[in-house]
Parts: sequence; structure tokens; C-alpha cells
Amino acid sequence: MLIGKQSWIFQSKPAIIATGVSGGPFEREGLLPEAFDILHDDLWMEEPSYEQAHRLLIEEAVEVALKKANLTNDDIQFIIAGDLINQITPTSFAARTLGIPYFGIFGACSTSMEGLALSAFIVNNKGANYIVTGAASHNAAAERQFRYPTEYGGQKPPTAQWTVTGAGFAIVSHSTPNQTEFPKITCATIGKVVDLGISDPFNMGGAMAPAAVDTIKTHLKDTGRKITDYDLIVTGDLGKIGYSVALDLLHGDGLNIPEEKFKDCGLLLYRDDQPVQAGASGAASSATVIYGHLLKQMKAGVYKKILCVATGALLSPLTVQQKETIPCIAHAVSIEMDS
Amino acid sequence: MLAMFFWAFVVGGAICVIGQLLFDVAKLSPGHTLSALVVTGAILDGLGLYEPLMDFAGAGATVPITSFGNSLVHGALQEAERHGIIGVITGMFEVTSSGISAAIIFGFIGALLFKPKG
Amino acid sequence: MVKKQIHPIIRLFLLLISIFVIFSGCSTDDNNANSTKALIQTNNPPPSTINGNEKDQKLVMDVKKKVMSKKEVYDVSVIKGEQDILVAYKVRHLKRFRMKKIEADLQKELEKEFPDEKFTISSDYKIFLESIRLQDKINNKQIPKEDLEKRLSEIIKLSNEKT
Amino acid sequence: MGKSKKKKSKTPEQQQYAQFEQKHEIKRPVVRNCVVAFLVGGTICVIGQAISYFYIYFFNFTEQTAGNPTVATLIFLSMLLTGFGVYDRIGQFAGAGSAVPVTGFGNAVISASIEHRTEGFVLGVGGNMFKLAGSVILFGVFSAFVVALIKTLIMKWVGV
Repeated sequence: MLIGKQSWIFQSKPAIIATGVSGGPFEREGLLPEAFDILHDDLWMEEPSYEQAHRLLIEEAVEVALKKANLTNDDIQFIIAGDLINQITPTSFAARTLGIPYFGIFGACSTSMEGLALSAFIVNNKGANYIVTGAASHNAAAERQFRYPTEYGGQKPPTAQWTVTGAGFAIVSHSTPNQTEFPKITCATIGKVVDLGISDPFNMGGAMAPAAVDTIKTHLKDTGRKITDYDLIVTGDLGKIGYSVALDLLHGDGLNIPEEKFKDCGLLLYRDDQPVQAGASGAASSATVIYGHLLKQMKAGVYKKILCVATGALLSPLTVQQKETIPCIAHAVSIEMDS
Repeated sequence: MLAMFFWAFVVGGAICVIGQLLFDVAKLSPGHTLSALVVTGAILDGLGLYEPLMDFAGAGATVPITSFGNSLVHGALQEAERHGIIGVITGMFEVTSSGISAAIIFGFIGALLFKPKG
Repeated sequence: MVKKQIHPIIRLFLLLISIFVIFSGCSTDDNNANSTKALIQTNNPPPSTINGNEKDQKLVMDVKKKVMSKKEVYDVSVIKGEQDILVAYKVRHLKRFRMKKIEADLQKELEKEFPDEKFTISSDYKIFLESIRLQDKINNKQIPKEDLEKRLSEIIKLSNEKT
Repeated sequence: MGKSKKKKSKTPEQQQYAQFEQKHEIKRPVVRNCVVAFLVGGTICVIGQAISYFYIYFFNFTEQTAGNPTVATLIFLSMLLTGFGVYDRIGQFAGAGSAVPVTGFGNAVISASIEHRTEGFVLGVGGNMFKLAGSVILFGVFSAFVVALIKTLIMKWVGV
């Protein structure tokens, strides 16, 4: 049901009944290896190309999620997913393998929450019983498409971010009112494209921060909620720069959110001594951390009510070379535990 | 000879610092920076300044990419001396061929031998 | 999807080919112990002649003196053959910027002072090194003159090679 | 040209944000980068000098002609370092120090050709080999053409 200008409230509170998360070697070294169900030792994953390794990550994450939920491919009505590669081929190819009716979506790094919001909406309106949704990215595949060949010795500035190798998928289904073991999706806000004129592709956090802030503000306005209603507001992949910009912008607008209640997936995933510059990015950044790490923490009782704001930079190598600025987007989904 | 090593280090390092400043201060991409340096090398040779630098600093001047512009001009001028204006075009790669052919050959052998490590 | 992988032996083979291509080339046969330090030290070798007659010996002494009188030059080797005189010298490092001009000047001055002689002059380390090696051979006195002449003309040819 | 137009067309809001964002941006460590670029670039040149003396000493190359085999050897070394996945790390550490010497040119060609092997040898390797280094060749050749042309014409007419 539409509420306010651009938000949905899901009366039936669709539940996330299972998740599957896969990752690569760099994620194993990071801060959250336990968030991943499958971790590969090699970026190639014994596939002939990075793009096929990328496809494999998606297939594996979906398989794990299905297994956990005790479901088969035939039980699932739709898969709603996307990635960063041209024409989202890794996701489409994975959908070919999985044989599930497929919505391919592209929201750059905001794909995870875009998919989750759509899934919840469809389930809430009884358009499906089970939907698999998620997002994936592969460091080397993204690197070679958006930047330089992986072996090229270019120097990345400290504002650059490291694309996550991984896939995070969740199964969304109906819930019953007294079910308390599953996190439930209560509302979502679809963001609008915000472009404040940043054109440096090595500073996407700085470009995306206003989009995240815009979506958070709109969400609070539409739903009438207050920042204190949430135990945690988590952004997708703002990185160090985007995070501090967003925090400053929120404070400037009188939303005095304490630092411990505002986190960024891109800063949670890797250790400081890993060469990630300003933090993680990529569609898998929010997908793996939210589905792999934060939902587990919710089940453990650390958080009751979180707002996930996945941010995306809607650029392509072509637009960068044509000196266009970077349009950005953010989608927010509120996930809660019933007590 | 030892002085040669010293000056190669200093001059080569200094050219790299110019490149780094183009990266960091002028915020140019590597492609823009290297192109700018090659053009600079060609102009310096046109003014007759690059060859003395090579005599002075040896590899300090021949190893940086600026020498690529220099040797292109050199090849063109050598041929122009012999064959007039048309030599400017035909002689271009006379001198530089080693860098480009080595890059092509080893690039291809590299593609046969290696996979990107990521 | 068949995974194409190149056989390790072929890999090794390709690697060896590359190394071979790099390190082949026309190598010089001999390496005299005396010449090993020719590039690092100041050698100041006495000028020499292949035929060893006194008139020529006097001439090369004069040539060497003349070349040494230039203050940019610090190490000179002079060899006289049947027709050619090879003058190899080192230029003080900070003067190397003007190396080509010094060479042209020197050529002119030598030709003016010794109009009957044919000079090949070079400030290239390689030519200097080879002339030291040749002088070692001349002093050795075991090698026939024709061979020495041949070597001298080879060096002269090398010095005229451009890039 | 396009760039300057874009800059002008920025809205006041965008300009304000650009200033605001600047304050949060992590500055590039320019001094550190320059020092490292100097040291690494200098070292590569010293290695080049050593290789060139090696050719002068053991092969029939003069100072003038040793440049070619030296460049080829450096590019060969660059191939090994690129193939074993070392050069990109050196590049991140040294910046222009490893990009400006010919080894960086070699790395640009070789990394592109290794990377595109999955698309086949003709369209992948062949088509993409110069996607990074091509601009260097283009601008090198064209500027050399202009410079050599001007110089030849001046020599002809002024008779220098």
C-alpha cells in the first residue's frame, strides 16, 4: 500500500525465510568471514572466465538459500536479481541454470534493496508465495569492465573503493502474525535519482551520499517514523568518504543520529589493513552484509528494527569518458523482528 | 660510469615525479599523463634538448616513456634528411620499433602464458 | 565450456624462446681481465700504433696531448692503424650535455692540426672499452697485424652505427 | 571543451555540494606519492642503465645502440611481473614511478592482452592489446609527425 509520496507499507509483513551468501578469497580475509555460507579461495572459482565465476557465485548463493528453506527451484515463483556487468548477463545466465521465472533488474549497487522491496510488494499482494531476490558482484569482472585490466598497474586514489566478490540472496515469503523466528519486511521507500555533480568515478561514496540522505529523509517523512524508531540505519557502500558526508548531511538537517546507530556495509566487510582504500563497494556489498551478517544479528537479538539503505551509482565507463556526472540512487527497506 | 648510474636515477626519478604530479595535482588519468609525457618528449627533441639529456643521464632519459616521443621524431628526421618530406612519415618507426614490437611480442606471449591473477 | 589450458611444457618452451631472443645477439668472444675495469676507472692508456714505428708513435703522442688539452675530456685512448686513427675518450660527466658539440669541435681541431691523418673520434663508452681491449691485444704482440687492422676497422664501423 | 561547458552548467546546489564534499574527501598523499615515484622510477632507470651496460660490455652495442635491447629487456621483465600478478601491486605502491618508465607501457599492453584472452586471440587479445597504450602511440606518432615536419620545413627554408 502506498504511503506518503514514494513509500510502501506491507501490511502482511512478508518474511525473509532463508538467505544464501557466497564470497571470494578477499572476503575470507576480511572482518566477516562467518557471514558467508560459501567462500572461494580463488577469483576464478575453477571457471574459464571471471564472468562465469560471477555466475557461479549467484547460482551457489541461491542454491544455499533454497536448501536452508527446504525448497526446490519449482517452489519459487520468481527470481528478482541483478549485478553490475553489461546487460546483467551473470544473473541472467544463472537464471537460465536455475529455471525460475526471472525479473532482471539493474540499480547498480542498490539492486539488493530494489529487489527486496519489489519482492515484498509482490508477496504482500499475493502475487507470489516464494520469491528469491538478491544481488551479486565480482571484483575482477567489475574491475575490467569499469576500470582497467586487473593486472594493470594503475594507482588508485584513497577515495577509491573495492568491489566485493560475492552474492547475497534471500527468499521472501508470507508470514503468519505470531511467527517470531523470521525477520519481516514492513515498509520500503523507493528513492529518486540524485545527482549533485560529482564526476570522479574513483569517488563514488561522495557521489552517492546525498542520494542515501534523500531517501532516508523521504522515508521518515512518508512513514511518519522517527530516527529513534530504528536500532540501526545501515547504508550499502558509501565507504569512508560517503559515510562521513552522509552523517554530516543528516546532522545538518537536524537528524541527530548517533554514530553507533548509523553504519555502512562497505566499512563492515574488510579489515583496515586490506588494500581497499575507502571501503567496499559493489552490488554484493549490501547484499552480503545485510543477508549474511545483519539478519543473523537480528535473529540473535542485537537489533530489533533496522533500515537498510542500499546506494547505487548509475554510471558506466562510457558516461565517465564523456565527462558526465554520476547520477545516484538509494532504496530503503525496513526489516523488523516481531517480539 | 658510477656517475652515470647516479644521474640515471636522479633524472629518471624526476621524470616520474612529473608524471606523479600530473596524476595527483592535475588529476589526469594514466592515459592522459603518459600521452602528455610522450608529446613533451617529441617537442623536446624537436628543440634539440632531449639528446643532450640522453647523453647526460643515459637510461634515466631513455627508459621513461618520454624517450618514445624523442625516438619517433629522431626516426622521422633521419629519414627526412635522406628522402625529404615524405621521410617524415616513412621514417617514424625506424628508431622506435623496438619498444612497440617488444610490447606486441611479449604481450602475445604473455597472453599465451599467463592468466590474470585478479 | 571446455577449459583451455596450455600445456606446461609448451609454456616453458615459450619462456625459453623469449629468454633466448633477449640474450642472443652477436656476442664478443673475448674478455680480457685488464679491460674489466676500463669503464669504472680512469685508465689513461699510453697511445699505441699497430705497426709500432717511431714516427707514428710520436704522432699518436701528439694527438693524445692535443685531445687531453681539452678540459672536458679526462681519459683518452689513441690507436693508429694503417690509415685510420681511432681516438676514444671520456667526457667529464657534467659536460656530457654538450658531448656532441665537443665531439664536433674536437674532430675539426684534430683535422686542422693533423691535416694528413684520418680521424675517427668517439666519446662512446663502448668504443673506449673496445679500444682498451684492442690495445691489450696490440701489447700482447702475438696476434698478426692483419687481425688487429681488421678489428680496428670493425670498431670504427661500430662507432659510426646509429641507433 | 565539453568539460568546461559541464563545469559552467553546474547548479548552485551542485557547486555548494562539491565544496562541502571536498572537506570530507581523503586527500591524495601527494608528497609521499612523489617521493615513492622518484625512488621507484629512479630504481627502474638504474636497472635499465645496468642492463644497457650489460649489453655494451658483453655484446656489440654502443651507448647509442644499446637503448633498443634495453627497452626490449625491460618490457620482457615487465611481462613476467605482470603475468605473475606483481606489477599491479607495484603500481598501486609506486604510481607514476612504475607507470612512466617503458615497463609501464609494457604493462599496459601486456595486462590488456592477458585480460582479454577469454574473448579469444583474434578479437580479444588482438583487438584489446592497445586499448590502454594505443593513446600513447597515437599521440607519440602524431606529435612526432608535427614536430619533424616543422623542423624539416624550417631546415629547408631557413637553412639552419
